[in-house]
Amino acid sequence: MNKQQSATDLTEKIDLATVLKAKNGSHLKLKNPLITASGTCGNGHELAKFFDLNQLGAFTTKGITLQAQPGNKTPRIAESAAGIINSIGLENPGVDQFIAKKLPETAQYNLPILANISGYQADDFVNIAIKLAEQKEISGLEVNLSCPNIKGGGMIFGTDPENVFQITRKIKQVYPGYIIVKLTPNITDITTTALAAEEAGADAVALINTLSAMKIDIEKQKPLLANTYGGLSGPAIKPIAVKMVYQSYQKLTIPIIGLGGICSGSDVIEFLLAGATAVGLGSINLREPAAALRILAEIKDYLKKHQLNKLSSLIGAAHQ
Amino acid sequence: MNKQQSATDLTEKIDLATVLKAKNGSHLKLKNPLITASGTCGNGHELAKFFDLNQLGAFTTKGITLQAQPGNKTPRIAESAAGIINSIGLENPGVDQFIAKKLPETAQYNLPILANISGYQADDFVNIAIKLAEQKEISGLEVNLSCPNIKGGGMIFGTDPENVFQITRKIKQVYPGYIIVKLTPNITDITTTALAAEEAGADAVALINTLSAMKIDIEKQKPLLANTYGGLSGPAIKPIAVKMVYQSYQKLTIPIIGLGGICSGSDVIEFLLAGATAVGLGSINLREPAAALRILAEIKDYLKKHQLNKLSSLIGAAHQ
Amino acid sequence: MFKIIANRLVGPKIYEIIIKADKLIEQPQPGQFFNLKVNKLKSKDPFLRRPFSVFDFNPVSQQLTFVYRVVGRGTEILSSFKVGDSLDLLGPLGKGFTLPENKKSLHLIGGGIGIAPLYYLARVLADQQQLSIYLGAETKTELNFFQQKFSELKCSIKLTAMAEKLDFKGTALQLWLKNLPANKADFIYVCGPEKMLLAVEKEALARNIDGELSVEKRMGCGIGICLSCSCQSVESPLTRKRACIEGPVFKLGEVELDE
Amino acid sequence: MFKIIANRLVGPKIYEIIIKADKLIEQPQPGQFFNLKVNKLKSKDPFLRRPFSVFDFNPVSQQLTFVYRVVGRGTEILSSFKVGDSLDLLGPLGKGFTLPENKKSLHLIGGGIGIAPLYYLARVLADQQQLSIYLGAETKTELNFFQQKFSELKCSIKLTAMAEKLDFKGTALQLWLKNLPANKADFIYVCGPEKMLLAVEKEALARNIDGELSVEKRMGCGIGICLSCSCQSVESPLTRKRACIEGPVFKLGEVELDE
Ligand SMILES: Cc1cc2nc3c(=O)[nH]c(=O)nc-3n(C[C@H](O)[C@H](O)[C@H](O)COP(=O)(O)OP(=O)(O)OC[C@H]3O[C@@H](n4cnc5c(N)ncnc54)[C@H](O)[C@@H]3O)c2cc1C
Ligand SMILES: Cc1cc2nc3c(=O)[nH]c(=O)nc-3n(C[C@H](O)[C@H](O)[C@H](O)COP(=O)(O)OP(=O)(O)OC[C@H]3O[C@@H](n4cnc5c(N)ncnc54)[C@H](O)[C@@H]3O)c2cc1C
Ligand SMILES: Cc1cc2nc3c(=O)[nH]c(=O)nc-3n(C[C@H](O)[C@H](O)[C@H](O)COP(=O)(O)O)c2cc1C
Ligand SMILES: Cc1cc2nc3c(=O)[nH]c(=O)nc-3n(C[C@H](O)[C@H](O)[C@H](O)COP(=O)(O)O)c2cc1C
Ligand code: FES
Ligand code: FES
Repeated sequence: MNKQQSATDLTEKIDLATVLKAKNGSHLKLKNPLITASGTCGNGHELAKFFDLNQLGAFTTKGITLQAQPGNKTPRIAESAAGIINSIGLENPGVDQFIAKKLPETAQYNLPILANISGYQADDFVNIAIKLAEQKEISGLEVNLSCPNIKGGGMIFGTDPENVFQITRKIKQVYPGYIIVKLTPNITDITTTALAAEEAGADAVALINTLSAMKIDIEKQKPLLANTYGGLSGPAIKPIAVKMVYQSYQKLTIPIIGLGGICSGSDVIEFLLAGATAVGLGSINLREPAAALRILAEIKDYLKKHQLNKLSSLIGAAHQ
Repeated sequence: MNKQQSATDLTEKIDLATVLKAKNGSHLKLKNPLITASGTCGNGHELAKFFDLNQLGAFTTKGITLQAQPGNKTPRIAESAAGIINSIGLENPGVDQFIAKKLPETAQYNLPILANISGYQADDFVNIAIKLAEQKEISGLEVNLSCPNIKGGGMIFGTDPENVFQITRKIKQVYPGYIIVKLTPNITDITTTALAAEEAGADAVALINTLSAMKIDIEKQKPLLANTYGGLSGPAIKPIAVKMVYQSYQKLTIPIIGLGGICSGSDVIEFLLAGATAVGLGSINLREPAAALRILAEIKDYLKKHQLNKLSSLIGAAHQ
Repeated sequence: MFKIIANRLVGPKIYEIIIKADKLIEQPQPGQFFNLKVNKLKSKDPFLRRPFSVFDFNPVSQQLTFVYRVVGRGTEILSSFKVGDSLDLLGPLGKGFTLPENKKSLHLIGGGIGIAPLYYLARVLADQQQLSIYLGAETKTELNFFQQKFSELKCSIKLTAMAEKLDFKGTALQLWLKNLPANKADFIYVCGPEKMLLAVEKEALARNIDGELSVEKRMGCGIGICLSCSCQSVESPLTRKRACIEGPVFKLGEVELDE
Repeated sequence: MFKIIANRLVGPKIYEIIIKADKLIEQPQPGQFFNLKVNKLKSKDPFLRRPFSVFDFNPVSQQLTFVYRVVGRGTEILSSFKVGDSLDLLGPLGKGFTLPENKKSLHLIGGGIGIAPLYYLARVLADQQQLSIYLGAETKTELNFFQQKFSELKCSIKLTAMAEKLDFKGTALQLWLKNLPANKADFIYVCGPEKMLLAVEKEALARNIDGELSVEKRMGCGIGICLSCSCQSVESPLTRKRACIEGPVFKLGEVELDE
């Protein structure tokens, strides 16, 4: 395995920085808009074999729960046209082990770390947030109110605006740092939950998590995933994600992290134009571990071609 | 269930027939499960240049409204990964012209015709249904409570179970024939609207219509479709559609017509196993006008390989 | 099946692809198009076919030629197809150009890659009719291949580019208008970007010159089933014409050019 | 980049693909795998890579061989790749087989396409160690290619098929057990379908025979970032091992075989 060389672009004078800044003044500054999406980037060191992780804008951890979770049975992944369906089911060592073992590993990179947290009830989120509030290495929380793979939790929170509001507020009360609420697209109108998060004091929202989906093994004549249902991600869902970002941008005052199927610089530009302030790279990492580097180069090419020297000027530009 | 053999398969002894039969006894018998999906098959004669239309199970018309509609401005179509995004916007000559000009054209084929109807308010549906009730060539109505492309209508009906119930019941009161309610996947829980349709007396439901989506032209920095938003269809959405069919099958007693991204015999089998009694072929017709014939052959191959002589034995089999 | 017997670069991002049919195909009319599947095997991405006008057709050898510019994913894939690969195509589709009975002076006005369908038209007409060809593009190199092909025919040809002076420097429309006083037109055929079509149409109608144009609409199916390519007729907003069935060739002034 | 220098049918739906690297690649250990991109150009379908174990590697010529069976869309596309095409692959990945210091009698037990990784292992071990190879498949024709390859090595080889009698008629496990009394095993290496792994593991552990097996889990990434391939350790449900990092080779009795 050869580690690709990171291209330093001091000479080019293109400003890729982006600031996730909310009305209330809180903000998170990234040197570029690329954030690894939760659950698709391991702990950092796995991807670091392929490229210099410090080239990223920020790193998001795999979902953390209060107690350790074994995750779902395998098969946990299936493929669909231009997409993948996963039902990992939040396998993780629990927040304490995360702090003790995983966090120090990820913290060695010079990157803002966002801790993606999940729970089975509102108190879980609060208890995790309390523990993580003490960790200086963490730049913010990404509250996953959208994982479709755990029963009794996740999905239910994310589809009821009232619930989104309550949980966000509770976390806000115990966590002084930056809070991103990650929302589910499995909903009639995502702006209702996005607005609820904003009203409860979220500093940003992340759109979107996976779409509820399944595949049937026609030879065995039963669901292919051990868990029956899974979440659809990858290029297949991009047009849905772009639409949700575009639509939410018209109603929200807090910034949006856009994700869903991003594979190229053009895809990133599309999300920025729709109104995203930063973006998440998810499934593409599974296919191409060093994708972030290629995507960064493609973004720069676009900016050069369009004679723009600030990436931030693209944000929301498709609305004019 | 059904012992009759489709005319073309006498030698093969494979029974492809399927009966869309509801609890209340009403039923629609098809010689095979392949129905053209509304809006993707023109008037019949366009596809008839490519294959013998009588090989199909049934034919669904393009959406019909009370008055003629010019449809949306162009561009009306964009491409996404393994999918297409359309915003045709129900271009059609209105129900009277449909009856006078289009219906006779389609009626020359020896096929059950399903009239897909749309409206901007509940009364529109009722008025169209009254006019169509007199047309003997029509075997049933497909009530489109899900088109995301018309403002003020379509989508709103389809996302509120109460509305679905009311409209379905009103149509039921004026239309004595077979009524299929076609539902939108842009909803938190499609089983709520599916159950509402069933309770109001629908004879079947069709799942799914397109998912709300968009594409931004990054060169022009604005939405690519003249209408901004469109509906995503094609292979990209198949895992979402299969899941909705599977989930609805567990709650409904009326039959389900499954559609969304079907391209092959295997895809049809997947929908049948999930619980569909028949299926719609949509976007694939755009790519491969004679797809239905290939798909029929693939279905037969599957049945032979699995030593099944009745297609109907597959319906819902993945639930065991 | 159709086998590719040539697929070569003939200009900046411009390719000529020649296909040989192994069974007789219907003879296309100039202005008709084919819908090409741009992926191999069972890949579902890209999903849709791509429409291309006939650049040339030889009924004896059953060779069909398209000239295309690489602009996106589909054309990029097409350009990677190799000699010997087979290609899945549907056609001929749509309504082509009307061939005149006894018009005296025919003008063909083409811009950019829109020149492609005019070559087959010119080849079919060149022996019987008096043809004047006006072609424009951004740069001279884009025109080289076309110039060479058209110059083999019996017709007068004038070229223009935006970036450098050839017979003229400017648009194909400007070139045409400049020559119009000396070279009267009885009927014109126009193909190029929608903006150009609009401008030429306006000038032609103002001068009472009759003619036809070929539109490029985004197409879903190319066979009339999806209504993606619907054009509004100038008569009435409710009279719609599908570019893939009633077009892509329309009379000047027949449909709204709204893009 | 990696160029394909051979891709040929060697059995029923079984292909041998040989790839030449133009820059030095890390020497794979037997049991390690590569993750192959099975589409061309920018097609996003199929999306994921496909994992294949190293069948052979020549560090001097930098030639890497895989042997694969066409079972679905990805392998079908792979089989259509031509000599001269380039291939995008990642690897070597995962943890391979432990090479023994001074074991006396090593048994390699392979079933179906699971035989593939055992060849490279046998080739690396054949000179120093005493090897007995037990291979099973549905039919004899599936084994022909493997038989020919293994027979070039210094080792004893026995074959079985379900459909016809070779050295035996039945499973690879049955064949192995039948020979075990005469031919004691100090260490075994097993690869094949999960059901076979489970059965062999049970018999081996019952006899206190140590060894390793290679699992085939559906993989999302092959590099440890997605947890698709997570196996439950026998010690505790909360101790998870990724087939792509801590595996695909595990000790007998190390992980639950639950499929
Ligand atoms: C009747 C007709 C004849 C044509 N003849 C020619 C020809 O002879 N030579 C040539 O180079 N081009 C021709 N075009 C344009 C050609 O179809 C597009 O350039 C091509 O489809 C672009 O595909 P892409 O995947 O590379 O681009 P992408 O932008 O990736 O394509 C995405 C989608 O948009 C559509 N699309 C993009 N650009 C156009 C366009 N200009 N017109 C129509 N659809 C478009 C594609 O078909 C596809 O569905 C013709 C178009 C039409 C409608
Ligand atoms: C570590 C490892 C080594 C392997 N080595 C070999 C080898 O040397 N030779 C060989 O022929 N096969 C090998 N396999 C299996 C091979 O990866 C699959 O047969 C192949 O991925 C099937 O792809 P497909 O697109 O043709 O099938 P599809 O069924 O269309 O694939 C759909 C998805 O399921 C996955 N999948 C399907 N079957 C399997 C399977 N049996 N194991 C893992 N994933 C699967 C695919 O990777 C893909 O993501 C190995 C698998 C693993 C995990
Ligand atoms: C294998 C896998 C694991 C994931 N795990 C998580 C998770 O733990 N927490 C979370 O919020 N999202 C998780 N996601 C969702 C992604 O972060 C992302 O929102 C989604 O995949 C859409 O982006 P993409 O299309 O770029 O992958 C996971 C996605 C995948 C594919
Ligand atoms: C171009 C186009 C036009 C459509 N028009 C209609 C319509 O008029 N009425 C309707 O109920 N559905 C309409 N649909 C939705 C399809 O009938 C179908 O539900 C959807 O496309 C999903 O199936 P598919 O993925 O196989 O295309 C249209 C879809 C497309 C692609
Ligand atoms: S492209 Fe489908 S109707 Fe013309
Ligand atoms: S396949 Fe992704 S972690 Fe192993």
